[in-house]
Amino acid sequence: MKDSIKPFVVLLGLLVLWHTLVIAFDMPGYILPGPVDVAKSMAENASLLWEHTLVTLSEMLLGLLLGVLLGIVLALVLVYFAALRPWLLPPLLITQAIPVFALAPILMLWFGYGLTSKVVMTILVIFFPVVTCCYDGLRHTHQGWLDMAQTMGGNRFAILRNIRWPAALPALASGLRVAVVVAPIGAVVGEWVGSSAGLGYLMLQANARLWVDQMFAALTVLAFCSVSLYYTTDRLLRRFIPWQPETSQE
Amino acid sequence: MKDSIKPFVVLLGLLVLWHTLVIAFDMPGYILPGPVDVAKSMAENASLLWEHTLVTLSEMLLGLLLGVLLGIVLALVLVYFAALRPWLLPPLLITQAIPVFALAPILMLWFGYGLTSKVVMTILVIFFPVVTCCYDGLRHTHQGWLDMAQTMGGNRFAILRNIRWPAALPALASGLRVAVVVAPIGAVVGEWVGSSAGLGYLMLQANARLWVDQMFAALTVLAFCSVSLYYTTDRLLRRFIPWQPETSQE
Amino acid sequence: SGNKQTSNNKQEKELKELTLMLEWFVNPDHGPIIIAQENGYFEDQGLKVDIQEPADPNLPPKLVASEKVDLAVYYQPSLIHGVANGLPLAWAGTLVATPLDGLLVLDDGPIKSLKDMKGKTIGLNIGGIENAILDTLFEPYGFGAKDVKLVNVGWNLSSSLMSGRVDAIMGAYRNFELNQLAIEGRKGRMFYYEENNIPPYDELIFIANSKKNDKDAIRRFLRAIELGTQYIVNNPEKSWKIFRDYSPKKLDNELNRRAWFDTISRFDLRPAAKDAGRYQAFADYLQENGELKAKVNSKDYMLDF
Amino acid sequence: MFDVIIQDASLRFGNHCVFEKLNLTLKGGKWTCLLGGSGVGKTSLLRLIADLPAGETDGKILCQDGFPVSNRIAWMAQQDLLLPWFTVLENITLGQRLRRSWADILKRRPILPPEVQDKAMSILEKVGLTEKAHVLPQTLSGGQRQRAALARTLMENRPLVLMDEPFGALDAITRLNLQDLACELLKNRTVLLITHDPLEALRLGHDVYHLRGQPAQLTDAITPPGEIPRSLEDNNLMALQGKLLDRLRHESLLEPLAGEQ
Amino acid sequence: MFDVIIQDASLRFGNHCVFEKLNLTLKGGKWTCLLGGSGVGKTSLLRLIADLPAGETDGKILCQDGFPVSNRIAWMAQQDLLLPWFTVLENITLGQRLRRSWADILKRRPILPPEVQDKAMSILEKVGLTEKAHVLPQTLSGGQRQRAALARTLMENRPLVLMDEPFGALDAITRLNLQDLACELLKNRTVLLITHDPLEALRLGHDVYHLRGQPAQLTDAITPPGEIPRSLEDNNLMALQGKLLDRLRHESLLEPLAGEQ
Ligand SMILES: Nc1ncnc2c1ncn2[C@@H]1O[C@H](COP(=O)(O)OP(=O)(O)OP(=O)(O)O)[C@@H](O)[C@H]1O
Ligand SMILES: Nc1ncnc2c1ncn2[C@@H]1O[C@H](COP(=O)(O)OP(=O)(O)OP(=O)(O)O)[C@@H](O)[C@H]1O
Ligand SMILES: [Mg+2]
Ligand SMILES: [Mg+2]
Repeated sequence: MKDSIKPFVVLLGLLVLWHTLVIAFDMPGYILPGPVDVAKSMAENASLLWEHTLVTLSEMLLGLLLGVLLGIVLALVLVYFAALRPWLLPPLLITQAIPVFALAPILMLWFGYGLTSKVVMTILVIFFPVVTCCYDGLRHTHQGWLDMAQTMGGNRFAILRNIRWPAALPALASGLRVAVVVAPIGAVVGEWVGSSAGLGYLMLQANARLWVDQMFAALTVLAFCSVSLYYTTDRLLRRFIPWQPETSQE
Repeated sequence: MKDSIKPFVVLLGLLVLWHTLVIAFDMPGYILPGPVDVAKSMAENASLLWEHTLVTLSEMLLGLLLGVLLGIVLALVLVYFAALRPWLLPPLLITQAIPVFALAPILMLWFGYGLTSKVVMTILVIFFPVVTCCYDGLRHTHQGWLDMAQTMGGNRFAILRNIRWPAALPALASGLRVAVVVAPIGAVVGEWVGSSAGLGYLMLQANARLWVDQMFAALTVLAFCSVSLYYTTDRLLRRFIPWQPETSQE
Repeated sequence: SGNKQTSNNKQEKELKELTLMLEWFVNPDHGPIIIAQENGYFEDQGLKVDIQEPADPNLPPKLVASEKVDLAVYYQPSLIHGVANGLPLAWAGTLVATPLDGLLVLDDGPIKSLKDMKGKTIGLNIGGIENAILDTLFEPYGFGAKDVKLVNVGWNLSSSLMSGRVDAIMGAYRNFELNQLAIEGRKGRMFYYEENNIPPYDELIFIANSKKNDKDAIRRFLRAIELGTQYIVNNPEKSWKIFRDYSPKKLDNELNRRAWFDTISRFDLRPAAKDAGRYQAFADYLQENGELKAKVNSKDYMLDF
Repeated sequence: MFDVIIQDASLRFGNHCVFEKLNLTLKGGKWTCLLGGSGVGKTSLLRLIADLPAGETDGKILCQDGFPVSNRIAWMAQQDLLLPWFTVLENITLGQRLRRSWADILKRRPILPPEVQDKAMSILEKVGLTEKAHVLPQTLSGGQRQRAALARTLMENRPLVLMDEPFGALDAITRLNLQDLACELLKNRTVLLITHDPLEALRLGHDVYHLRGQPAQLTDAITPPGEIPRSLEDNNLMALQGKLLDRLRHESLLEPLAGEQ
Repeated sequence: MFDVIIQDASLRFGNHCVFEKLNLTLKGGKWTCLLGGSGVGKTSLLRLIADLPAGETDGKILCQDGFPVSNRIAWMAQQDLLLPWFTVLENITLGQRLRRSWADILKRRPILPPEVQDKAMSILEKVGLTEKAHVLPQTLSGGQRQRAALARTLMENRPLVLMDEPFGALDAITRLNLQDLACELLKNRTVLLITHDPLEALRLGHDVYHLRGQPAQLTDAITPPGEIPRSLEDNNLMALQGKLLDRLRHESLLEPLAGEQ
C-alpha cells in the first residue's frame, strides 16, 4: 500500500472499530455516540468548532513552544549546574505530582482567566517529559567526544552547541513526542478550570447539556489535532536527526 | 554537605519558600494556606490521610506495574511487527489526546467504581511515555550489533534479550522516570471521576467544602509519594544500567 | 404492602436493594436521604439503599440511563436537557422544591442592582441554562447574556469571587456559598432567580430510568424521604446531630451547620407530588429562550405513581 | 571442507560503484588473505559474503556442498562490537547466548554449560585476557578489546570465518602469538582475512589477493608455499613480499593515494 | 620549541597499578615514538599528558617554557571520535567551531573563514578524502575514518601533538604517504606517537621508547640517526630494527603474552 493512503485507511479502520464497538457493546448514544451521529454534529457545528479549535490550538502551540523551551533550559541548568541539581529536582517533581486542578485557583489568581493561565497549564503538563529526556540525553554524552573537546580548548557553549546538544537530540526527540501528544490535554484541562472559549469549554458546555454528540465532536477534533501534531513532529524530528536512522528489525 | 541531609534541607527550603510566598503575595487561606496550617491539618487528620494514602498508593503502584508492562509490550510490538505500526500508532495517540474525563463514563461503565477503573486510568496516563521512550530506544540499536547477532544465528527473542533490550534500557529509563512521576496524577484523576476512597477523593471532598488546609495536606502527602517514588526509581535504574555512567560536566 | 408492620415482620434479607447516586458529595441538601437512612425509614419501607457519591454531576443521569443505578439525585433543568437529548430519564420525586441557585455578588462590591452587571464578568460552573437565565435577568435593563463575559471557573466559585477575578458567580447555592462567604468574613448579595422573572423550578429531584423502573420501590422510597423531611422540619437541632454523625469527619463543620438550617425550609414536604404544569412551564421557558432544540412534553418524563 | 564461491558480486552505494562482477573462490579449509587500499571495498565484500545489509548488492554466494552460507559463518567486524553491558566472558560467549533455544530456557539448562565455560576461559587465557574475564569491556585497552573480539570469533566454531583486520591494534609480538593461535584453532576452516600488513598476509594466506581499482578488481592470487603459519625467516616469503609490495606500489602509481577514487 | 617533561607520573585503576613514578621528556620540536605491548598503558600515559580523566593519577607535566600544557595539545585518540552529525569537513574543522568565541558569534563572523576552509580542503586532499568532504562519517570505511581523524588533528595546529596509533587501520602505501604528510605538517612540533609497528617508530621517531612490564617502565631511548621521515632502505634502520625487535621479544620471554599482567 502506498504510504500516503495509509493514514486514511487507518482513519477509516478506526471509524469502523468505533462503530462496531458501539454496536457490539450496545452502547447507548449518551455514553458513546456512534461515528455517524458525531459526524452529523460536526457538520452542524462546523463554524462553532472551528472557532473554539483556533483558541485551543493557539493555547496549545504557545504552551508547547514555551514548555519545550523551559524544559530544555531546565535540562541544561540541571546538567551544567550540577550543584543546583539536588535543590532543583524536588520542586520540579512536585509541580508534576500536584494535579493541576489543585493549583488552578492559584494559577487563576496569578494569571487570570485568559490565554496565560491555559498556556501555563500546558507548560506544566508538557515540560517534565522534555526535561527528563533532554537531561538524560545531555548527561550521557560519549566521554571520548568530551575529552576531545576539552583538549581542543572549546568553550562551554560551543561544546554544548556542537557536541552535547546533537548527542542529546535523539533522547530529546522522545520527550518531544510525548510532549506533543499530551499538550492538548494541558490546554483542555486549563479550559475546564477556567475559561470562556476553547474546545475544553465547548466540551463542558456540551456535557452540561448532555449533548454527547457535540462533546464527542469536540473530542474528535482534539484527537485529530494531537495526532497530526504528532506526525508533523515525528517527520520534523526525523529530518533533523538524520544521523540516527532506524535499525533493521531482525 | 552530606548527601543524606540534602533532601531534608531542600524540604525545609521549600517550606520556607511556601511560607514566604503566602506572606509575600498575601495569599488568602482559601487559595493557598500556609505550611503551618497544613501541618496542623495533617496532624489532625493523620489517620484519615494514612488510610486514604494506602488506597491511592495501591492504585498507583498497581497501575504503574501494569502500565509499564503494557508500555513495554506495546513498544516491542511496534518494533517487531513493523507492518502493524501505522495501524497501531494512531489509536495509541488518540488514547492520549482524549482527556480521561471524557472517557470516564465509559470506563466507569466497563470497570465499575472499584480499584479497576483507577488502575486503568493510571495505566492510561503513564503508558505513553513508556511506549515512546522504549520504542525509540529499541528501534535505534547499533546496527553493528544486530549484524553480528544475525551472523551468529541468534533467535529473535535471544537478540532482544541480550542486545536490543539492554541497548534500549537507558531510553526506557527516561520513560520510567516520567511515568513514575505522573502516576499519582493518574490515580487521583481516576478517583475524581468516581470513587469512595483515596487521596483524590479526599481532596475533592475537602475542596467541595473549602477545607483548603485539608486539601493541601492531601496534596502534600501525594507530592511526597511522587518524590520518593522518583528517587527510588532513579536509584534502581542507576543500579541496573551500570554501563552508562554520567559523563563529565565540562 | 409498604407499611411498617409488614416490613417489620419480614426479615432484613428480604429488603429490596436500591442504589441511589447523589449528584455530588453528601451535604445538607441531602438531609432527608441521610435522615431516612439513619432513622431506618428505608428499612421500614422494605428497602436497602446504597448511597453513592460521584464527583461529576453529569455522570448520574448517564448511569441511570444505562441502568447502572436505580435512582439518582439530579437537577430539573438538566433533566429536561437529558430528555430533550433522548436519554431515557424521568422525574421520580422532588428533593429540594425551589431554586437554590442565584446570581451572587459581593455585598461591598460595585454591583448594587442587576443593571450594574452590564459588561461585567460572571464566573460559573456550567449548568446548561445560563444564557436563558441571564437574558431574562437583564431584560428589564435592556441588555442580555451577550453583554456580560462568562467564564467557566469549575469548582472554584467562591474563591474566584472573593479573589476579585470575577464580579459575580452563577451556580452558587444560597444555602452554601453565602455561608461560605460569611465564614471567610465576606458578605454576599444574591439576586434570586424566582424573584426576577424566571419561572420557578426544583433544584434537586430524583430521577429514574423512564423505561425500566420499579414504581413500587420508588413509591416506598419517596415515602421514606417524606418521613425524613418531616423529621427534619420537626426536629431541626436533633436532625442536625444525626446528619453530622453520619460521617463526622466529613460533615461536622461550621459551614454544614449553617447550611443545614438554611436548607430546612427548602425541602419538599411532598416528594412524590407531581406538578406537570410547572414542569411544562419551565421546559417551555427554556425552549423559548433557545436553550432547548426540541419541545419536550412533561407527561413523557414524569413517572406516575 | 567446502569451497565458497562468490559469483559476479556487485555493490554500489548510489552513484558510487564499489565493485562489479567480482569473482572469488575461497578454498575449503584454506586461508585466503585480502589486501587492498583504504576504502577500496574489502569490508564491503566481507559483509556481502556474510549477507549483511549494505548498498545495492548483486551476485551469488555459493557453497560447494550446496547448502547456503547462512549460519555457517563467524564474522569479526572491523570494529570490535563488544556489548557494554556484558563482561568480557559474557561477550565472548554471546553466540551461545543468542542461540539458546526455547527448549533450553524451559528446561532451565545453564546459559553456559561447563564445557563452554571451560573453552571460553581457555581461549581467554590464550589471548591473554584471563584477568579481564569478569570486567566490562569499557575498561579494556584498544588491543584488549580487539583480542576479546577475536576470542568471540574463535568461540563461534564455524566452518567459514570472515575476519576484518583482526590483529590491527596489536603490538608485533602479541600479533604473532595470536596469528599462531588463530591458525591452530581455525585449522581446516575456510578463512577470509582482511589485513593491511603484507607480511601477515604472506605468513597466513594460502592465497593472497589484492583488491584494487575503481570499481575494484581482484589481482591473481599469490600462493606462498608451505604450511601456515609460515616462519618470517623464510627466504621465499621475502621474495614474495617484494612481489606483493610491487603490486601495492603499482597501484599507488596509478592513483595519487591508494584506493581513493 | 619547548620540551615537555613528565615527572613521576603514576596511574592506578583500583588495585591495578598501570605505571608508577614514570619519567619521560618529550624533546621540543622532535618526534617521540612509544611502543609497547597491548594493555601496557600507552593510551593511559597519553591521556595523562593531555590531562584527561582516568583512574587515580599522580605526577607532574611540565613545559620547559613554564606555561601549562593545556590548550597547546592536539590529541588523536585510539578511536576516531568522529561526530556522526557532522560531515567529514565539519568534523575536521571541529576545533575551529569549538573555539568560536562569543565575539565571533555576535559579529557574525563565518564559522569557517575562507582560509580555514581552504586549509581543511587541502588537508583533506592530502589524506585522500576530497570526495568524502561532504558526507557523514557513517559512510566511511575504517581507514577513511582514521584518515579523517588524522586530518582533524593536523588541522589543530598545536605545538604538542599526541597521537594514538594514527596509522593503524591503513594499508602500507597509504600509511607511508600519510607518515610523510604528518612529518611535513608537524615539522618542528613536539610529537608523541604511539604505534605498534617498530619500523614506523624507527622511521618517524627521533626517540623511540618501549613501555613494558607491570607496573610499566620505559626502556632507554633508541635514537635513530638522520632526518625524519627516514627511508626504509636505510641500513642503519635495519640494524636498529633488530635491536628493537630484540627488546620486544625480550619482553615476551618475560611474560607468556606481551603486556598482559
Ligand atoms: N577505566 C578503566 N578502568 C580500569 N582499568 C582500565 C581502565 N582503562 C584502562 N584500564 C586498564 O589499564 C591498562 C592500560 O590500558 P591502556 O589503554 O593504557 O593500554 P594501551 O597500552 O593503550 O594498550 P593498547 O595497545 O591495547 O591500546 C589496561 O590493562 C586496561 O585494562
Ligand atoms: N553506507 C555507505 N554509504 C555510502 N558509501 C559507503 C557506505 N559504506 C561504505 N561506503 C563506501 O564504500 C567504499 C568501500 O568501503 P569499505 O568499508 O568496504 O572499505 P575497506 O576496503 O574496508 O577500507 P578500509 O581498509 O579503510 O577499512 C568506501 O569508499 C566507502 O566510503
Ligand atoms: Mg574496512
Ligand atoms: Mg591504547
